[in-house]
Amino acid sequence: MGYKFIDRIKVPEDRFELRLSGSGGQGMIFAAVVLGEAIGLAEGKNVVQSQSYGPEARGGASKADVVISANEIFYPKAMKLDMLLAMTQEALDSYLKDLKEDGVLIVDTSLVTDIPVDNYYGLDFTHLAKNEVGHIMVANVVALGAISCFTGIVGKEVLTNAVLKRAPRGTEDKNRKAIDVGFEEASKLKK
Amino acid sequence: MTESKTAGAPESKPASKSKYDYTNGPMPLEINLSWCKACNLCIALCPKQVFEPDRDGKPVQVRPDDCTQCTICWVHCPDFAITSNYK
Amino acid sequence: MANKKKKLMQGNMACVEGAIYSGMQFFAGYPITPSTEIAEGCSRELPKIGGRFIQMEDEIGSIAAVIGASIAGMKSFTATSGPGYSLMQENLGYAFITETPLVVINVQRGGPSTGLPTKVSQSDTMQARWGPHGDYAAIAVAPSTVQECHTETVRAFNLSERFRTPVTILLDEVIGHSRGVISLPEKGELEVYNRVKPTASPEEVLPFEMTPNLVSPMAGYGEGYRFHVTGLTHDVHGFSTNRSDEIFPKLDKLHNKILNYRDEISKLRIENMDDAEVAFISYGSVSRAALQATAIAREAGVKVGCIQLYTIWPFPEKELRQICANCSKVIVGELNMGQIIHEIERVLPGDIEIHAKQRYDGEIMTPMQLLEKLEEVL
Amino acid sequence: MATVTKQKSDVVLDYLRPGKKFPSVWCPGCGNGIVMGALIRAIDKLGWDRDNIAMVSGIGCSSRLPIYLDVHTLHSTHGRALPFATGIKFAKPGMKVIVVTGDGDALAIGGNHFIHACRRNIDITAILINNNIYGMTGGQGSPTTPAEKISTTTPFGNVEKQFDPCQLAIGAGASYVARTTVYHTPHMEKMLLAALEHKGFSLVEAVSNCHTYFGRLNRQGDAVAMLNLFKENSVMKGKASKMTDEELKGKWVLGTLHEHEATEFCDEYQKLVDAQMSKRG
Repeated sequence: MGYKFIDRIKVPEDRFELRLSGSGGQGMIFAAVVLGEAIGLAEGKNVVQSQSYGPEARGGASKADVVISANEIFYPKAMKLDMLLAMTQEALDSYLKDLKEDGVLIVDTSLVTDIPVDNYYGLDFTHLAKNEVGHIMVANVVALGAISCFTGIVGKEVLTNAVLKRAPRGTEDKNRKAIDVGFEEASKLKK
Repeated sequence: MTESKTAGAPESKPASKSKYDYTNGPMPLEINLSWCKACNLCIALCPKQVFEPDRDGKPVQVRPDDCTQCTICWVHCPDFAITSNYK
Repeated sequence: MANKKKKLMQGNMACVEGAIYSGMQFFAGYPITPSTEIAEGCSRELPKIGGRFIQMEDEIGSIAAVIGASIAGMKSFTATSGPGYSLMQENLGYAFITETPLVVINVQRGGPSTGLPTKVSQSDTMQARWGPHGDYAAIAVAPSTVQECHTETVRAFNLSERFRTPVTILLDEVIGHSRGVISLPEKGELEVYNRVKPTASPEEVLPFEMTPNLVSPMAGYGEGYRFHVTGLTHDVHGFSTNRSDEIFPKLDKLHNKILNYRDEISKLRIENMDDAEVAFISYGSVSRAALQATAIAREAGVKVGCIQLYTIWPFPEKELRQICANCSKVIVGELNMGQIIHEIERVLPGDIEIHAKQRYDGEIMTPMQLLEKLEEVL
Repeated sequence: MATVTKQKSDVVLDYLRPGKKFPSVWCPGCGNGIVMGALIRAIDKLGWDRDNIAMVSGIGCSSRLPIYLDVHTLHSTHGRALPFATGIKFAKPGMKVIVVTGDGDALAIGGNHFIHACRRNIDITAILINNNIYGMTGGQGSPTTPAEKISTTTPFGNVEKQFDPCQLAIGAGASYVARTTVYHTPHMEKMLLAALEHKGFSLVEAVSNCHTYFGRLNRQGDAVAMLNLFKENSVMKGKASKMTDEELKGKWVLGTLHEHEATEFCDEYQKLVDAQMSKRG
């Protein structure tokens, strides 16, 4: 019969897909869960958060996806990313191909040096965390602040509350600061 | 309780020196022949040789007078076929 | 906006919440990827509600303890994955023949053997039907979202209690590990079924009596009804038997108490089937890809529909025949080398073309793969 | 009539399950019945409510024991009696849970469960009837078949070493361990009574006779001959402590071999539950 339709299909427009990628230990899954919680609970949207498990979760490339929609989310994983955060060169090399042409690319410039596209946001999350907040561990939270600013998918206040809900007691100030730093630095770059 | 039967009287009647009168009362032990599997434990372990086997190998109280109610027969009976008549 | 009852949680944890909602009070298990979060969740939550969690020495002991606890009177369950599910099969058979209600969650991963511990699969579908040796009828259900992990766990407990039988929940790694927003139902919102207990005096009660619906009332240990439980084929008293006139009724009972009620056990999701010429048939995580593919293809004007199986066993044959009556083709998507497709081949009439889209590399089926298959068969 | 102290010879009959056919399935002279009698008399002495007793067994000759008793009984799968019993005890800690098992059931296929039940110190009494062979399947070698002995799977003599169930239990953490034999029936009753009263995991190894297979294959004679062997080759613990290893070779050391106080699993878990629940208010 030969009924062809693949060339006419469109990626569903009601979905916003983002991926946080880096190496195991950088807190990508934590960041994705916080993002999912902020968007799913406070913003009242449907959210599915997933991650890749496997040997690569221990030291190798690590990725965590968040799919957001106002409608029922059928497919739980990302199909074509609206946003990619790459905290390592390896992560960028692996996942850049999954990003939409007009998707938002955010990279940590302290660890990612070879960026084959022109249209991206580069912030030195690792150094910002170390120098501005005082702890390298919160680089992922600094990145969350930047994501809030670049994408507008989640408000800064909502995000801060979600981080504080999940973060260990006693780290509230550091985390609040981390989001502020990320958001401010991002707003300087935002086009 | 299952009905128990006492084995038939031994060939040689107890002598007149009997401490007990069995003509109207029970033998020292009740033996449930329908549960007995003729394993020979009671016969062999009785320190007073109270029992002898019948044709099927099941115990018959041939020397009831000698029974001291020591309990060895019925604590070793794997089939709960022996109970004591003494209270 | 913010809703108190809403939470972001993993599918595995939603199963724990569903079990607790059902009145489950006992979990015995052994850690195994990708089901371990269920054991961890139970170890955290059960003490708070006066329930009991025990980490056993292996999966064999886990299912044994679950059966013991259920016979003692507690709603009980365990969770595992492929290798552990294999180890449980003998005692699962024991639960079938002794008619012990319990729930086993199998978060499927790639196999055989150790296989792909962190990767998704649906290759235990047949094992959930035929795992233990011997003859019996089995119930298995398959959720596909975090919310469904909750509702299907409640349903699984209800079915196990109602039919006095073990029930398997077939999760897969993607469903177990994905997080989603779940709205936790209030008490009373979902039906919770508790096993029927005997009311007659202990002298009159036969622990495995033949009732009209073939389910015998079940007392817990210590409730005045002293009965015997054995894995030997037994009579209505629970004592082992070798008599034909007692063996036939016992095995017929194990079958018919479930198969007589298959209409009530069946559950399917049907999307866009009214005018569909082609139907996707799938379950678990593949259903999510199939629903997505259906939505995308419909946008492009393709008359395609989607059938999702929530009840895998007993197989919903009558329902599928009805729903597919006007289709000319179906595409069966599975994360295995072909399991449920054989059931579909068995039940659908011969004039319906049956196509398979199978994936068994440990990755989830994508909507694009299904769409490509759809274009190929059109 | 003579006045004799009341002999509870018929107390056993009172505990037998109505409707269950007798005699039992066991061979004539099998020690399983002797253990069953002693166990019932011990339970009767404790005066336990029989609605509060669960007896669990696995597979094998000894595992047929619970079915004859008018208590809650569970005849489970091969080797798994202890985890089944663990489920019952943990779900209903108020119940008295007794496991009846054999050397093959507890130490071969169920070996892992055995050591972990000991380790947990869950309040279960396990009675391990050790006849050194698989009886139900027809006389194959078991983990307690002594070296050089004959079974249908060691036709030229056993080349393996044997387990000592008591030492195994002690090593694994059981808090009461005793050994007795079917010859020493009053002693057995005493050991069972102590084990049942003990809080925590208790093991009683009851050395028993399988004259049908072990006795016949190893020319040890009938039930009577085997019981006499137990009599001749047993040494009470007190006396054994003064004997050399050489003198103790091939002997059964009887008595309470080990006892220590330790926290019990269900109790400890209940404390945890109480703490968590009070935290919730």
